[in-house]
Amino acid sequence: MATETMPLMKAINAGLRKALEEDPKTLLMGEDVGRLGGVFRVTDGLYKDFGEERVVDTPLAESGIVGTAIGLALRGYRPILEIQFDGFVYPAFDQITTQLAKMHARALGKLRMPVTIRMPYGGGIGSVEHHSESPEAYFAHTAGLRVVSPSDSSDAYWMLQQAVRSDDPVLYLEPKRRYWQKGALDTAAEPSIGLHQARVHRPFEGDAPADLTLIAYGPMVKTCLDAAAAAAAEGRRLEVVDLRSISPIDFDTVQACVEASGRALVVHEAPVFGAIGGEVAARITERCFYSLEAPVLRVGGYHAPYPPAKAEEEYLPGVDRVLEAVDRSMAY
Amino acid sequence: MATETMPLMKAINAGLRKALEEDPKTLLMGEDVGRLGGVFRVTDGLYKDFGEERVVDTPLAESGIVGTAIGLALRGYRPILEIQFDGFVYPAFDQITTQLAKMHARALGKLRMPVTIRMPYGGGIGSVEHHSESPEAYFAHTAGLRVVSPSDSSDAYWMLQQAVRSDDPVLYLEPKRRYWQKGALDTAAEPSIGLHQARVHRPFEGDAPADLTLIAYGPMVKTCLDAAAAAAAEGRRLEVVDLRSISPIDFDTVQACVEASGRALVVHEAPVFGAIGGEVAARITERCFYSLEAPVLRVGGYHAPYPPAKAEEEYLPGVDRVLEAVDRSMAY
Amino acid sequence: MTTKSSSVRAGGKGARGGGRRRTGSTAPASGRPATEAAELVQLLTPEGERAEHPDYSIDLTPEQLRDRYRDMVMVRRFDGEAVTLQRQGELGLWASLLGQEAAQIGSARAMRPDDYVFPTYREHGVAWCRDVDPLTLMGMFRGVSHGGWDPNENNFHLYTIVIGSQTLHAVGYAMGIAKDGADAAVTAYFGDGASSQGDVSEAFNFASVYNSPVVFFCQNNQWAISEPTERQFRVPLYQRAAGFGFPGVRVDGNDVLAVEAVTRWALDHARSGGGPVLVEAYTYRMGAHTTTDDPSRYRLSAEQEQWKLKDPIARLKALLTREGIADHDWFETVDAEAEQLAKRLRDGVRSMPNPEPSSLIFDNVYTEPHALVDEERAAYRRFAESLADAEQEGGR
Amino acid sequence: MTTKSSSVRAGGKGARGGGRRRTGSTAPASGRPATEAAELVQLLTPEGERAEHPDYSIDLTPEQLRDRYRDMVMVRRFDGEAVTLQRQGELGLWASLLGQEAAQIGSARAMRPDDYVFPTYREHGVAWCRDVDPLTLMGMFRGVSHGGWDPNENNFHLYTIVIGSQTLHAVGYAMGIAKDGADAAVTAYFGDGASSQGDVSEAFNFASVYNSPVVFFCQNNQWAISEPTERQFRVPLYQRAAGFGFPGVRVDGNDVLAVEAVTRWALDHARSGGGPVLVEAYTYRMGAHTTTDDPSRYRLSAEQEQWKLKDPIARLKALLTREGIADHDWFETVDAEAEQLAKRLRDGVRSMPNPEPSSLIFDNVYTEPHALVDEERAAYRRFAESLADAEQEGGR
Ligand SMILES: Cc1ncc(C[n+]2csc(CCOP(=O)(O)OP(=O)(O)O)c2C)c(N)n1
Ligand SMILES: Cc1ncc(C[n+]2csc(CCOP(=O)(O)OP(=O)(O)O)c2C)c(N)n1
Ligand SMILES: [Mg+2]
Ligand SMILES: [Mg+2]
Repeated sequence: MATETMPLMKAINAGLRKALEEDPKTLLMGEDVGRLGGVFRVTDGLYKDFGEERVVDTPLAESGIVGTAIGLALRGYRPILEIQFDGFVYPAFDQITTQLAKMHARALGKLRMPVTIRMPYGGGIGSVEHHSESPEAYFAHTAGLRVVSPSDSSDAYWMLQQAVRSDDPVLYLEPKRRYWQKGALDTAAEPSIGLHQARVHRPFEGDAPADLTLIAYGPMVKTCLDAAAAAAAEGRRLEVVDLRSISPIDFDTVQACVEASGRALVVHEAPVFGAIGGEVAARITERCFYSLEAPVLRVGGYHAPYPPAKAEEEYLPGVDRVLEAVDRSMAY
Repeated sequence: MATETMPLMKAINAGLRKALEEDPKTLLMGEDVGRLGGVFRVTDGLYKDFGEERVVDTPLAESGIVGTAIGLALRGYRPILEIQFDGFVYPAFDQITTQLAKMHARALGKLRMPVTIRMPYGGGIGSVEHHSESPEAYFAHTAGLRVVSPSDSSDAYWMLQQAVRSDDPVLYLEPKRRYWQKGALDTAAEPSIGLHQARVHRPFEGDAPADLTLIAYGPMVKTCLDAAAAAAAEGRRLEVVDLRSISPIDFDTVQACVEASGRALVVHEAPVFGAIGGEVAARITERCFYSLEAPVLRVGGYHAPYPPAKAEEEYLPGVDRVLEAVDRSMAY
Repeated sequence: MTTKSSSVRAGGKGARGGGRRRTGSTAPASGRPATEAAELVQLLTPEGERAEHPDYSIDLTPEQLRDRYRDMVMVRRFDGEAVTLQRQGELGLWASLLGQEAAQIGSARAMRPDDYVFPTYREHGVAWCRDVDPLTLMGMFRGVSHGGWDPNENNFHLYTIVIGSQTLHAVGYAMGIAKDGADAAVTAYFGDGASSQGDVSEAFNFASVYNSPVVFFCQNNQWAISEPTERQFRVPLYQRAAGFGFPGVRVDGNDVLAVEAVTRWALDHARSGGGPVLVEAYTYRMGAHTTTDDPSRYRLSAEQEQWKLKDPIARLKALLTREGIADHDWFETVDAEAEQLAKRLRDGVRSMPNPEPSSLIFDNVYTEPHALVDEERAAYRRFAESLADAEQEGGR
Repeated sequence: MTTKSSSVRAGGKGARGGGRRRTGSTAPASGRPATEAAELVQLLTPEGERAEHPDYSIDLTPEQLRDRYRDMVMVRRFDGEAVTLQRQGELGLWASLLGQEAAQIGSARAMRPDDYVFPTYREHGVAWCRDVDPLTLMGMFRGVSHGGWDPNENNFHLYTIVIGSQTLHAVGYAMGIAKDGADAAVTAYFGDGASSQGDVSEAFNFASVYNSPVVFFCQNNQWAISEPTERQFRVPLYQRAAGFGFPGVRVDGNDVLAVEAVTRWALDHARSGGGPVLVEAYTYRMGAHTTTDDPSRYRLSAEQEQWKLKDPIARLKALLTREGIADHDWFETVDAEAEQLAKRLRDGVRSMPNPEPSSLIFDNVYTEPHALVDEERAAYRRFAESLADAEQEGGR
């Protein structure tokens, strides 16, 4: 019986351990991932057990981390990188977009970039500037990358395996405010769900279609499940699609849901303007035009830098904002 | 009589000259902007006339260019930067997103960043890798920036004045394949249209509403006008909204058009997935839900690195692809 | 002014990779570089005795010496108070400067009011010298602002958290000073870890190429969170400057007199047209990286004990006492003053009002009206009002 | 192996900013750094006479010397053909290596097959030595691919256009070599302009910290498009290495013997555990930056005339003639062979098939099926077919 209950963060740690054990070509690289075990302790104990050749503290230079990982991948390694916080990925933006993402296409398929970039993202932990951002739209728009984000312990573990095994570069976004959220993990049986498949939650009674489809990923899945629970108490049937993958997006699943419900609301922490929500809304409208009872609405961050911690509660989408938007949608 | 006909590129050159003449705090900075006059000669003659203190050849380092411009702005200067090509903006991504865009908010309004970043963008000139990209979605999603793109000589000149005078950082995207496109420019009378207002073209006869609204900016405006002309010959009435500004977007104008036409198609060169087209489509659907006869469609680049030159014609949206999408929309 | 001989001695020593056995690429290339005493400018020994140096000297009045002492005690006290306030939940985070007081006070007191400073997130001592109220700093770490002071009021820029970015801003500002024909200079603070960032090298390069009046002031406190300096460089950092074409000096960062002397020289060098200088203040981060850090995971307390013997405040106190510049009573007055400061801050933090969120979020994204921000602000207000209404009605 | 004395002499000279009058910050800090003969490793004078150097020497057989000559003639010839083909509209662009033949052939011939090379976009001579067909290179500039060769076939990476990026890839690859316990080495090519990029400094630093077997080979061809080297650095570039903790050498980049000798030494140093080396090959870009460039806008032809006197091919030819290693007939054979190559390329380029666009666009974005790419490919096909149908019907 390999099922255990553990926080999401520990599931990532276990997942990293498994990846290091299974393939001698995997390595962890990043700032403070070694002796310290990362600023969130996600890599705790791995340096001790795998040594400094496998768990590599790097100089403080994100471009250098990604750039050298590209070289290591060319040499046959399978680097798993950590970017310490969302707001510190930008110095590596050039290496990620112009090199890592494009190498396979540039080489007409002759080179592969099995690089996983782990990065905690999102807000809600009362942090200082640059430690609470949701930059996923930049990466989803970048062809050549795969972008995923788990929302619970089991996905955290298994999606990491799939990401590491992928021969494409994968950005693996860790919902940092959910690091301490406990969940069941069965490390023995790999779930059959693919890395880029969405999962549908229907936290209400009966088989009738939902009144509205909430669409979220990463940290907002819990928010949406909470909203759905609150709504269920009022007799409103909200289903929650956990996208799990932001690039590509499992639009077949989304379409099936929205065709049945006729209403959709996309929720993410990232500022709404120009983010993933717009893509999802546009594509749902293309695919489900005649089924829609209301425009696809979006709830997310505002077009503003992430504010100081004392204002983050107002900035972040919470259950109330989700339900308010549900009301607006139902009013159509 | 100050009206002249000149290529778009020359209008930018004249606009830069005017900015340098009018405000002694303006400076041009970039790679090869001095003696060479830029790789496209957009800054031709300015080094000679304003000297190396105003027209500054920089070391080959984009982060350094933007980072030092921030410092110069803090000292009261008004730098106008050139990024040599779209594909080379990424080394500066960190300085643009975490510093330039956020400084005013970070300082609670006490610091201003009157920095203009000029950048040729888009494809269609048969160039090698990294010289044909359309990265505007990254910047539009970044709060704190303004992002604009002229499509003709008059806008090129006057929007540049407005960008330079703005106390916010402005990304001024130059449609490089239209550099040689001639147009009228009246340098005496500043047009009354604001930097962030859209302009509507109705290249068909009569006052009845359009059959469909094409929405574009920069290089695709001409493509859409060509498509509209071709359609007009077949009796189909396509209006073209030249957004001019990508952040913010003049949704009031867009809404008015689409409410009347009931159909919209967004056209840009950037890969469709996660780009501006999705935002426009989602917001039109929010604003015009009951007026829409068809989902807002999008035509743009594919989710792939910009291909080698021999395939760019197939990659780029052209008149045929626009008209094919118009047909699809009209079929609803 | 010509370059002092002592300040440039990179190079030869740099190339000591030869003959090392390869152990594997990600093991550090060498042990921690030895502190070669000869490299380190020192004017006050750890025992509080004055030392001579062939190239640098400083002549402070008794009053100035007392001022430096007072500065260091005050900043250490309020830094400690901030740590306490964080533990009590009043601050979200704090990055302590403990151990780096001399590096900060010495360098800051070398500056003129018209000089401009670009700090990292740990320069509370420099902020103090530039008259930024420590309460404002604490507000930032409490989460009421991303800074909160007006940088142009005291020529002290906002704290920069993205490692290394501010060094380029500093160079740009210095380029502007030169363009203006002014004779001010700029100081860019950064850490040993920051030296690895591409931006910092680009800043060195721009400053060199444009001969800008900027002093790069690195507080090498031996650690970048959990990473020791051998993860960042293989030869002493001050030697990097020569390869970019300007002088580098390593100074004892726990010696307030040497720091002030060297920084003064560097600023003068810069402002008189000599171009940039790199000052490496060799010091030690006595505390945790920030209040969320646990140094016991990665370093031995013996190392810390070693550095306690070099404490910057004790050292100056010994000098003041030995030379009769201050007596017991005076020291007590300073301590009392420090306690008063701590109390003011404690009370101030506890009663600090929360700012209005919507203003914090929306008001300064742009300098001028912006359609999208206006739309979102309006939506936010409608929502906030509906919530308030709902709460009045007994809530959802 | 220990570090050679001649290879490390940064530092002192670096600090020569002192006393310079400030003229304004964006005027370059100094005139073009003088080529100090003493700094430059040279084994063959511009007149084709052998020169001695205390630290570097090379002993090539007559056959090897003839091979080097032949290499240089062949690459110059096909480079010239490419320029012509571009003028005729057959290529979209070409970046000529004219003048840099010795730097490229000398360094490439110093490598072993198991070494790995990371080029920029101008390393046609290195590509030649790594057996990449020049026709493939031309295909890239014609626009049929972004490269087109298999990098692992001859350990020659794709051309990298984003300035400086490849230096980090090279270091990563070298880190991997060290991890594998192999004794190969890596060469990272870059230009004088590239040295300003943050990535290049980060590469220096990672290589130093991890003691990686990588040779940074800078072709200082005096120009970055229109910008002379004083816009990129203020002291000779090879001196930068010392500040990062490894040796730097400046070699006469127009002297194929010296380049090969120095690169061999550097590669041996790297592969035997000595860590990175920076080689600065001092040379000159005789042609335009690329075929779209017009150097007359920014440099005097006199400068070019000066450098003609140092031509790398003429120099070796003089030696071969003087020492009787080759005669008139042999030279003619080589020229004829070069003409044949040119003809093959001319014909090959002109008859080069256009690749199938949809495969070029969609097939290699990901290694595995991808929902969005599949959807877009299908849409593209439908559209292409409808177009074809429409055309058959007489078109729209
Ligand atoms: C670009 C970037 N990457 C990572 C971080 C996370 N981080 C914050 S402080 C720090 C270490 C800085 O070390 P150093 O420069 O020596 O300064 P010190 O904290 O010792 O004063 C790191 C890695 C950051 N703030 N910015
Ligand atoms: C990041 C980036 N910025 C700008 C450019 C445009 N560009 C292409 S080559 C070049 C000059 C390069 O000079 P150098 O490094 O000396 O190499 P060289 O061309 O002389 O061989 C520039 C600015 C680029 N390719 N990449
Ligand atoms: Mg440090
Ligand atoms: Mg060059």
